[in-house]
Amino acid sequence: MTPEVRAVLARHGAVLDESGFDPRADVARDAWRACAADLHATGARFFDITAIDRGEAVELVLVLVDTPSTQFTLRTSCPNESLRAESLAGVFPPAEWGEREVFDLFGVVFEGNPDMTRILQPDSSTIHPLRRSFELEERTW
Amino acid sequence: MSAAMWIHALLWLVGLLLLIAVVTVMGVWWERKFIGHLQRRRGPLHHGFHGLLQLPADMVKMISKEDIVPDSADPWLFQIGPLMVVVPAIAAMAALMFAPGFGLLDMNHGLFYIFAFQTLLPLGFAVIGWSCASKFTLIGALRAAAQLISYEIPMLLAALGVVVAAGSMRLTDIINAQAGVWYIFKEPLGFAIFGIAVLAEMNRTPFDLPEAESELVAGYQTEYSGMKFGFVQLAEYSVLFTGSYLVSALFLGGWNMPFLPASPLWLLLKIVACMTMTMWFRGTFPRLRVDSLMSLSWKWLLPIALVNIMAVAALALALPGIY
Amino acid sequence: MGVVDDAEQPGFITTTLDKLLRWGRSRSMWPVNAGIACCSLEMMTTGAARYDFDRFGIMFRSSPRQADVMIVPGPITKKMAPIVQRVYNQMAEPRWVIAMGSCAISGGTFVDSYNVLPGAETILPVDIYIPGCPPRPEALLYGCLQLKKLISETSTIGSSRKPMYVPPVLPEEWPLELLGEYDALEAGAVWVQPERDSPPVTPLGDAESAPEDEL
Amino acid sequence: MVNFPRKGVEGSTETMLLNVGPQHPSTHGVLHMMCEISGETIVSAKPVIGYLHRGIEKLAESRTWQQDIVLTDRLDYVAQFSNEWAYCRAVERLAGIEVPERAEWLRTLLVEMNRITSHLIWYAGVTMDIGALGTPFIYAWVARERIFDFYEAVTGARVMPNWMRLGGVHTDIDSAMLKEMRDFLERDFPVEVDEYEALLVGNEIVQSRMKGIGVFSAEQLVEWGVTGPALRASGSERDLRKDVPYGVYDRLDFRVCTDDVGDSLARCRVRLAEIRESARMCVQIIDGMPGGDVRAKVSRALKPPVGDVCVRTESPRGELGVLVASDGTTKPLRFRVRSPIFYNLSAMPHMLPNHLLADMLVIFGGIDTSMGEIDR
Repeated sequence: MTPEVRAVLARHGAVLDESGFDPRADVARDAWRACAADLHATGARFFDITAIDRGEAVELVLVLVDTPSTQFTLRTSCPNESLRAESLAGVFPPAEWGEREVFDLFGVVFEGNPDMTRILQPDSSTIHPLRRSFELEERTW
Repeated sequence: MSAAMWIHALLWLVGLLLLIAVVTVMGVWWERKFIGHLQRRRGPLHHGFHGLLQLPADMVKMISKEDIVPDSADPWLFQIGPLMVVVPAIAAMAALMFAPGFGLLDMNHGLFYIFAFQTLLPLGFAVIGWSCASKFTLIGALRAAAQLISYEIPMLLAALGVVVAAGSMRLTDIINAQAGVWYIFKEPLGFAIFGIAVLAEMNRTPFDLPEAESELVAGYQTEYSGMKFGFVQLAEYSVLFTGSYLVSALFLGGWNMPFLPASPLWLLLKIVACMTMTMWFRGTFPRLRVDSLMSLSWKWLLPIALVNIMAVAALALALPGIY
Repeated sequence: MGVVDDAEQPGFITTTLDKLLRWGRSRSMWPVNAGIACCSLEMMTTGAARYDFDRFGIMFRSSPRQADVMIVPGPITKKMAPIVQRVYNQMAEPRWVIAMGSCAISGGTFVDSYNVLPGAETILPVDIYIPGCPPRPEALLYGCLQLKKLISETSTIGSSRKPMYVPPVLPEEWPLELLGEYDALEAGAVWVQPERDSPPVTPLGDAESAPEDEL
Repeated sequence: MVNFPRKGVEGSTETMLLNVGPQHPSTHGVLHMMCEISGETIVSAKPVIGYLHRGIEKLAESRTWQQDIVLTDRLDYVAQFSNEWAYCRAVERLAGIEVPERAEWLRTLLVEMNRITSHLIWYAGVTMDIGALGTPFIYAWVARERIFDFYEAVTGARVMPNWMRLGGVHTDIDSAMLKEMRDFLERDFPVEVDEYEALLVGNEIVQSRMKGIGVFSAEQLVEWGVTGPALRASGSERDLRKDVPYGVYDRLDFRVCTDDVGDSLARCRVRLAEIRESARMCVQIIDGMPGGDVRAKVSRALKPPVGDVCVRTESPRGELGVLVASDGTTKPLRFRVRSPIFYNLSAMPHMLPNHLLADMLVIFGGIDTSMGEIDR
C-alpha cells in the first residue's frame, strides 16, 4: 500500500485492517464514491467490483491495484433494508459492467449507473440468485 | 432458318446446359477436394469414388428441401431473384466458342455479348438482397452491386486492349490472332488487371465481400434455402466458368498451344487451371475490406487500365506487324 | 416432409424416388454453425484436419436456412432458449437435431442451476444424443454416422415424421426475451415442461432400432 | 428490450440497427453485439451477454471446496488449466496448504502449454474472421491436436481435464512423456509457428486489414479495464507472471512480450510472440523439473478459516482474479471469478465506434473472447 493510498483512506475515515491476506479498508457507504474517486486520483487501478452476501447485509468489495504487485480491497456494507450504493461508473469505466452484474446477482442498485439493467440473466428474471435467501431447487431425479 | 440450324442450336443448348451442370458439380467437388488437400485434410471421401457422388447427393437433398419464403420478404422478387442471376449467367455462355466454328453461335460481337449479360448480374444480386427484407442480405447485395459495377470498368478496359490488338470482338478472331504469341506476353499489364477484375466479378476470395461469411453470415444468399440456394450457386459457378473462359480466351491463347495443334482440349485445360487458381486463392487469402476494395478499383486498376489501353493503341499504331 | 404423404400403396416410382431422397439426404448433412459452449470446441476439432467432417460430406453452414442438422453443443440457458428455437425454426425441413454433450442431453454439470434448461429436448425434438463432457470428436463422428443411418432408414413416404414448428415457449415466469426493436417473435406462449422420471439419456444404440418401427 | 438508444449521425440519413449474434459465425460463442451502423460504419455498439450464464458462482456455493474444481474447468473452456490453477491458488492461500515443489512445476508446465493452445484458438478464430477460408484455422488445429494428445495422456481428458487438486495435481507426468513434450515443443512446434506467422502477419491482405485499425494507447486501455495481451500490445509491461511471480515463474527466464504500436496487427504479433515464449518456458520447466511428491495431504472435508482472499493470475486473456470467501464450513461462502474478458469486452463500446463493420471482427479478435468466462 502506497502512502498516498493510506492518506486517502485516512481522509475518508476508512477502517484499515491489514491482518488478512490483502489489506482491506472499510468505508461508510456515504464515502464510497468519494473515496474511490480519490483513490483513482492516486493512480490506483481498477481490478474488480463484486459483493459478498453476509446475511444481514451485502458487502460491496472493490479490488484495486495500487502498485503492479500489490492490491487492496475497499469495502462498504449495504444493509438488506436499503440495497443501494453510489455508482463508480463515472470513476472507473469498467465498473459499469461490474455493477450491473452485482445488481443482477445481488440486487444492489447503484445510483448513477447509466444502464442499471440485468446483464447476465434475462431481463424478465425476477430473482437475484447469489443472495443467501435464494435457494437452488432440489433436483427431482 | 433451316432444319439443320435448328438441330444445331438445340444440340448446343442441351450441350451447354449439360456443361453447366457438369461444371457446377465437378467444380464444387474439385473445390472441396482441392481446398481440403490444401488444408492437410482429405475433402469428400466416402461417398462414391473419392467423394465423387458427394455433389449429386447434395443436389438431391437441395431439391427436396423445404422452400422457405420469409413472411416479410417481397414474395415476387424473392421468387424471381435467383432467376435474375441464373439466366444472365447462363445466357452469357451462348457466345462461348470452343474451337473455330465449334460453338452455339459465332457472334460478330461475342465479347460484347458476354459482357452485356455479365453487367446484368448486379441487378439480380440487388434484387435478391432487397427482397429478403433481411439486413445481412441487404448489406451483401449493396456490396455486390458496388463491387461488380466498379470492377466492370477496369475489366472492360483491359479487354478493350485485346480487342484493339486483335481488331475484332469476335472470339474466334481474338483466339486465332494468338496462334503465334499469346496476349499475356504482349499485354501483361492488361492480363493482370483483367485477372484481378474478373476475380472480383466472380465474387471470389479475396473479393468475396458480398457473401462474407464471417461478417454477413452468408451475405445476399442468407435467406435462400433449398433449390433457390442451389440456383444461386449454379449462377456462381457459371460465372466462374465464363470468367475462366474469358481469361483463357483473351490472354492465354484459347485453343492454341505452342508446338501442338489447336484443340478444344487446351482451352478446357486452361479453364480448369484458371478455376483452380481461384480456388487456390480461396484457400489462402483472407478477404479485403470494403473500402480498400473500392480504392483498389478506382485508384489503381482504373488509371492503370487507361494507361494500358493507350499504350496498346500506340503500339498497335507504331508496330502494326507485331501488335 | 413426406414426398407423397397420403400414398397408401407406394408404387415403383415413388419408392425409387424415396430411395434416392433418403440416399441424398443422408449423405449431405450440413450442420448449422452454432457454437454454444465447450462442446463447440470439439465440434470445430471434428471439422479440422485430424477428423475432417468433410470426408462425410458434412460441412458447416452459417445460415440456418441452408442447414439440415442442428448440433446443440452446450447447455441451453433460459436466455438462449428462444434463440436456439428460433434458429431451429429458421431451418428448412427436413431437419434434425443432435444433442451434443451432457449439458445438451440433461443439463449436465449445470442441471441444478437456476438458469439452465434440463436438456435440449425440453425445447427441441432431438434425434441423436451424444454423451460426453465434451464428447470426443470420434464420438461426434459416430453420432453423425448414426444420424446418417437414421435418415437413410426414415422413409419419406407417409412418414410419421411431420414438419414441426417449435413455438417459442418459455415458462410463465420467464416471458420471451425480445432481441431488438425489429424482433418479430410474439410473447405469451405457454411453457410445457415434459414429464420425466429419469435422466433423458438415450444410448446411441437406440437410435439404430428406432426407425425400423416407422418403416 | 435492450437499453440501446440510437445515437444517430448528424446530417446523415437514418442509421440502421444490426444485431450480430448470438448465433453468428464470428462472435465466438453466444455473444450478441448490437451495432448501430450508418452505411457500413459503426456509430455505436453494445455487447449483450448472458446467453451462456450457467450460474457457476451459485453452483459453487452448493458444492464442497474440492468439487468446485470441476466447475472452474468450464469457466473459460479454452484455458482450462489457468482457471483451475487460479482457483486452487486462492483456496490454498486461504487454507494455508503447502504445495509440493514438483506440483508447482507441473502446474506451470501445463498452464504454459494451455496458453499455447488458447492462443492457437485465438489464431484460428481471428484468421477465420478476416475471411481466410479455414486454412490457417485448420493449420492451427494441427499443433493444437498434438498438445491435446499430451493433455489426454496426462489428465485423461481432452477438454475438461479436472487435473489440479487442492494441494497439488492429480497425476504425475513420467519422464518419457516429459521428453516427448520437450521434443515436440523444441523441434516441431517452432516450425509450425513460423508457418502460422507467415500466414497471418506475413500476408499483405492481413496487414492491410489490421495495420492502423483499432489503435489505442496504454492509458486508454488501462482506464477501460483492458488487461492481458491486448494491453501489452500498446506498450504496457503489465504481466502478473513478472509483477507478482507465482508458481515457478520467478525461476524461469522469460520476457514479457510487448509491442508499442497498439493496433490490431500489434496484438497479433504479441500473441504470436507469447506462443513462442511459452514454448520456450515449457522447455525450461521440463529441464528444471525436480522430483518428489505431486500432491499434499488435504482433508476431504476441508474447512478453510473464516476470511476471504483475492488472487490474481495471468490467464491467456488477461488478469484472472479469483475471490473466495469462507465462513469456516466445507462449502464456499462466495466464489467469484474476475474474468479478464468480461472487462475487456466492456471496453467494446469505446473501441468500436467509427470503425467499419469488417473492422469490428478484427478489433474483436484482438481481445480474444471466450463466452464461458464472460457469462459464467
